[in-house]
Amino acid sequence: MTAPALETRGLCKAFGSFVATNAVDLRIAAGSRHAVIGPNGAGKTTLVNLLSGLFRPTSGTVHIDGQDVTRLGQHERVRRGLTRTFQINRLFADMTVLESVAMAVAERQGLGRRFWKPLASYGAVMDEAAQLIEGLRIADAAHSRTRDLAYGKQRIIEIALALASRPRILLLDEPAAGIPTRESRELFATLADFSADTTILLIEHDMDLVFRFADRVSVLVGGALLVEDTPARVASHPLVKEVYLGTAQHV
Amino acid sequence: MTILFDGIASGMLLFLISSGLSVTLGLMGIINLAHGAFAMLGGYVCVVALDRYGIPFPVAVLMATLSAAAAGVALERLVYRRLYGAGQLDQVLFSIGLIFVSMALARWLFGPQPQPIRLPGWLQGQVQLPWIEIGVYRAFLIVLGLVVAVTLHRAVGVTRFGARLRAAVDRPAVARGLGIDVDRVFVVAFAIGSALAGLGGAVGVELLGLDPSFPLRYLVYFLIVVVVGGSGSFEGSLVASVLIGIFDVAGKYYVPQVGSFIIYTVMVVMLIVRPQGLFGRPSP
Amino acid sequence: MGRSARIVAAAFVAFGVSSAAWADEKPVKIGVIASYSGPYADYGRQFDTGIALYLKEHDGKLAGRPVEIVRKDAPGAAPDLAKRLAQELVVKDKVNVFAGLDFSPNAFAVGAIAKEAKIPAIVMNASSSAITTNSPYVARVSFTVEQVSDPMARWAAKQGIKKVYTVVADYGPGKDSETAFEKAFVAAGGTIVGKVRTPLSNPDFSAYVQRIKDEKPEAVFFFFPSGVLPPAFLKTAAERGLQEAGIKLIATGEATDDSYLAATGDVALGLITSHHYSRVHESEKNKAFFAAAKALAGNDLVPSYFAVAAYDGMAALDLALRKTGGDLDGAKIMEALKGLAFESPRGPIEIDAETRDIVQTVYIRRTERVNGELANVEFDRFDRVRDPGKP
Amino acid sequence: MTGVVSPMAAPAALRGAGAWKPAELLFWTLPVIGWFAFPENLPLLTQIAITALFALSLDLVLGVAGMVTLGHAAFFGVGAYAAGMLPAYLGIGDPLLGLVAAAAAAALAGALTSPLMLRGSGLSQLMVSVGINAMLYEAANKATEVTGGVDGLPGVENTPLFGMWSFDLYGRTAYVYAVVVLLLLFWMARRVVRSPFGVSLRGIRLNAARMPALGVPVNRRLAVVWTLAAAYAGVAGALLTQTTQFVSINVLGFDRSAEVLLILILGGAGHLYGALVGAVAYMSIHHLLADIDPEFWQFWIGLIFIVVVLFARDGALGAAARIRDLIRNLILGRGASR
Repeated sequence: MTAPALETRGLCKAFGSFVATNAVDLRIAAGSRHAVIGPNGAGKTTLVNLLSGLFRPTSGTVHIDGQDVTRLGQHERVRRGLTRTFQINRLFADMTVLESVAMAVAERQGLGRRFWKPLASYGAVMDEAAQLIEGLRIADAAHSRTRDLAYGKQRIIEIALALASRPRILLLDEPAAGIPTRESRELFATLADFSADTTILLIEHDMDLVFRFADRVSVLVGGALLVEDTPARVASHPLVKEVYLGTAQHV
Repeated sequence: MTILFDGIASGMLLFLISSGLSVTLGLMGIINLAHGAFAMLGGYVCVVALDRYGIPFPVAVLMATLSAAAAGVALERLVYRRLYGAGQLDQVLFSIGLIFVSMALARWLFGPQPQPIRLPGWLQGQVQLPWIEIGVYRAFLIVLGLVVAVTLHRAVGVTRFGARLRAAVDRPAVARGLGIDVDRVFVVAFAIGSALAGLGGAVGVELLGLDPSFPLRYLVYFLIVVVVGGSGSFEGSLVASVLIGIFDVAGKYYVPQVGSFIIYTVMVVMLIVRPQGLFGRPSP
Repeated sequence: MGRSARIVAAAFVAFGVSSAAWADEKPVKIGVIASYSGPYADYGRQFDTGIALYLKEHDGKLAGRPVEIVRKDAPGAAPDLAKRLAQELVVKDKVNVFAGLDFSPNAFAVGAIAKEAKIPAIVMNASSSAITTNSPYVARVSFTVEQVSDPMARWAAKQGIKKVYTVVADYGPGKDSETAFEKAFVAAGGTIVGKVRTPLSNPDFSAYVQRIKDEKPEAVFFFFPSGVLPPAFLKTAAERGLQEAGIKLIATGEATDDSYLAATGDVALGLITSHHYSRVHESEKNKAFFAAAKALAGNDLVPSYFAVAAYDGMAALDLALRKTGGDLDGAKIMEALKGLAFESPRGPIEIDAETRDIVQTVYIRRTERVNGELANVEFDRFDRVRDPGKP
Repeated sequence: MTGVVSPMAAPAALRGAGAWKPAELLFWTLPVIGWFAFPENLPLLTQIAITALFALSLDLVLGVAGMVTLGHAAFFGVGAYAAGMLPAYLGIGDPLLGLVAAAAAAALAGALTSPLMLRGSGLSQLMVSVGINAMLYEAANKATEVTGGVDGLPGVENTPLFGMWSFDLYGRTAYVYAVVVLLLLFWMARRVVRSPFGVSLRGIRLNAARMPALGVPVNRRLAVVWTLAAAYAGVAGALLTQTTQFVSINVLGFDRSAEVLLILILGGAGHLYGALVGAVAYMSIHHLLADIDPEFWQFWIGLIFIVVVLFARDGALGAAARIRDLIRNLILGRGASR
């Protein structure tokens, strides 16, 4: 059996006495679309931070394609094909869309240390960036400064930056947070187009989106994995209904 | 023993004079490099009151504190408030500009020479105990420093005002929504910061001297205290001040040839170990 | 660069000095480089006072020529700026003589220009020994740190003091003073029991003073630049009761600089210092000088050794120009300056023919109250002291 | 600017970004004009050019990469001393060799200090830089026998440039030399800033937290630019030593660090030209005021800082950009175009 694209073994993270992630064993098969759901404060974003390398775990390990990457930094995991988006936009306010995407593309192509020729003169970089922007249907904003764009557009750039590094494994931390339902549908449709071969781990609140998009769902409660199964079975799982869906209605 | 005492006293003075900066810079987040200008104002008011008008020392110190607070309020109303949204670099340029202007004004009014201060008799001299020699003024500084620390901790750390201030700084819009008069909170906080500067400046004249270049000469020391202590933390400022005071005095006593290396080395090492400062909140 | 620089040029036209008259009426142009701003701005004012007083007493003329003064601000130790200003004074203002020069680094830098442009530089304060050695176009009318430190050591030894602790500010002049004192004191049979160099920006002397007290020397010799440091040191020394513990305080005259003495206050009382000038120096010439300079300087400035040196610098230039018959050639002026001897408000002084450095009386003074004001009262002297730094 | 960006059109739109704009070319005629218009002020113009190079170096770290430093004189000083010690101790007086040695020494100092600078950010970083600067100053002060201390290092004498032009009293050689070095290093900086590496530095300044998620080793990049900027500062220091034939401890002074920071802010950080404009503006104003009012020029310059911040944020370039936008909008009648 081939190793899962992404795997954690006994992953724990404690902030002082507060345990945010508790012995999580997660296996995400290559090519799957795996959603992690859970109530607020369940430790979903902490999990993404641990997977992407922003946080070091208190104990436990993270593996990409069976290789232990626990000690690797974020940028090194990106080089191994693991990229993430952020729940709260982390963009480059004063750059144009094309510039920031081109920058991300250049980094993936390993050109980030080139210091002599202008970025704009790297044809392959610029073409790829332009294609990506067009594919995400934000071409009209290509030359606008990021800070001047509407929030929905910015959210797409957040994803564009991640896609620019052509990830094999993509961690999406609530990609549709804060944008209207109709737009989020489109967003997910685009995502599906772009990442047919990509392994995706998705954190999402919108259950409709999750059930439509994901093929596996894990439920995280209090930092620990409660259930992992197909969307349909998770939806009907009594425990899940109680802790998650029940709570969600109050949110 | 005496060295330890001197170190603590020296640290307390640092704390007194820097604590105001941990309000304006630490809590309010203004890069207020002109802090020393408020301290200098306090110093001059105190000296003039003592020397020219023979006003008793405690009253003179009070006057110094109040006038620095008044200057703080005036400047906050007129100019500082326009800087809250500005970039930090602009704040640097502005506050350095203010330092230059204040230095020129001080020179114009009082001349470039250092100002003499004559303490009342009850604050002079030394008390000889069997195992320690206590400078009366230094003891006074330690007591005053502790009083200020406790008061500040009570006033800003625990009360509703403190909570409002933090809310107003972190989320001004939200704070307004909650009915907090953000403008007023800022004025009051700035006044507190300036008043503390004035107080520190007034009681510092005896040890630091006072001349128009005061605001620049000690600028680095103020910043060291606030940054090493951790922005916005009085406890941090207090501990940092005392630590630096002790290291500095002990270093000068035991290894005098090293001189001012000590203070910078201590600072750099502390910041390498804890970049967010002793009591600072670690940034994620 | 264009627009801003043009504004600069416009200002020069507006505020600069026009060179109109020729022949015998052609003025002597003197470029004064000194601190006119910043913490040491008083130095510039002191120079101005001395220069203005001399000119006032001589109808604004030196050797019959009118005089033009061009002032340039080089605040504090700023050799790169001083050098540039000197270059400008040569190239643009076409000065005949450099003067002022309060800080040694600036004097070194200007000395190099003086040598290159063959324009005499009259040092009115900078006190580092090697300034006159480095440039043949420099003559000094002020003093050197060694020159005033050395007599203090000899005097202390004469009093039977055997063990001295030295405290100096940790920079060039401080080290020079320490070295000169130690050399002279050891030569006279004394011992240096400890020495310490304190940072220039030093808020707290308590540790150093405590250390001295614990070492129990017979005397402590200290050197700090005039300003905030001497009073801070004296206060701490008083607080710790050094004098009561039987430790004598001796220093160079910077500690009791006439212009800061009032501000230093009673802690200076009884302090023994060595220097070349005191405002209460007993002579008719000094009485007249001080009264006139005080009147000129205004209320907030007490004329000090800076003003005297500036006054003497003008006197030296006057005498030299008389010798050259008004010739402004730099080499000739330098020749004329060598070996000049005349009476200054501080007493007799001369410019050494070999080294172009000053030779003068160094006085030992005690800080006392005179007519209700603190003053340096001279009670002992060393005549014709040369700079011990010179071979 | 609406419509689809075709894969080809996008690069075309940006490809021109590397070309020199007319305004830039115009700017660089200023040194030539300066030569003819102020032949008697060449020493001042030389020091303006040197200060501009120093500010440019600061802009690389602060304006472009967002590293806060108030200790940049450390590297200026290392370069200045390297350029001074070469002739003083080794008898190597060639100015160009001096520049290379200074750049190398300062770069080494930069590389060694970069780990310290990368521990914290913001104020903490600022104070570490102050500490590094202060410790170097103290070290140079303690080693007066080697550095010459405040009185300056004796024996700093350079041979003529290319064996042909010696540094004359009028400062002609010095001026041309400084301006050419400035132009050359500016050209290089301009290229670096537009390169992928330079763009990634801007990315780090704008959002340091995102960059690792794009695969960027942030600290390594910052260490590189810190070292590069140190080398630039070192060359500026070397130019000062060589054009004044003098070096003393004040090259390491805290004042110098603070002044160059003010200059950069005054000019506007992050645009490279801000450093140049700031240096020209500050030094000219300073010179002018110091001549008019040697005693209180500081008051006026302080007032100018305050006014600039209150009425013209982001320095001279920021103000210029706003005026340009205003005029453009007036002429084109587009109102708020963005």
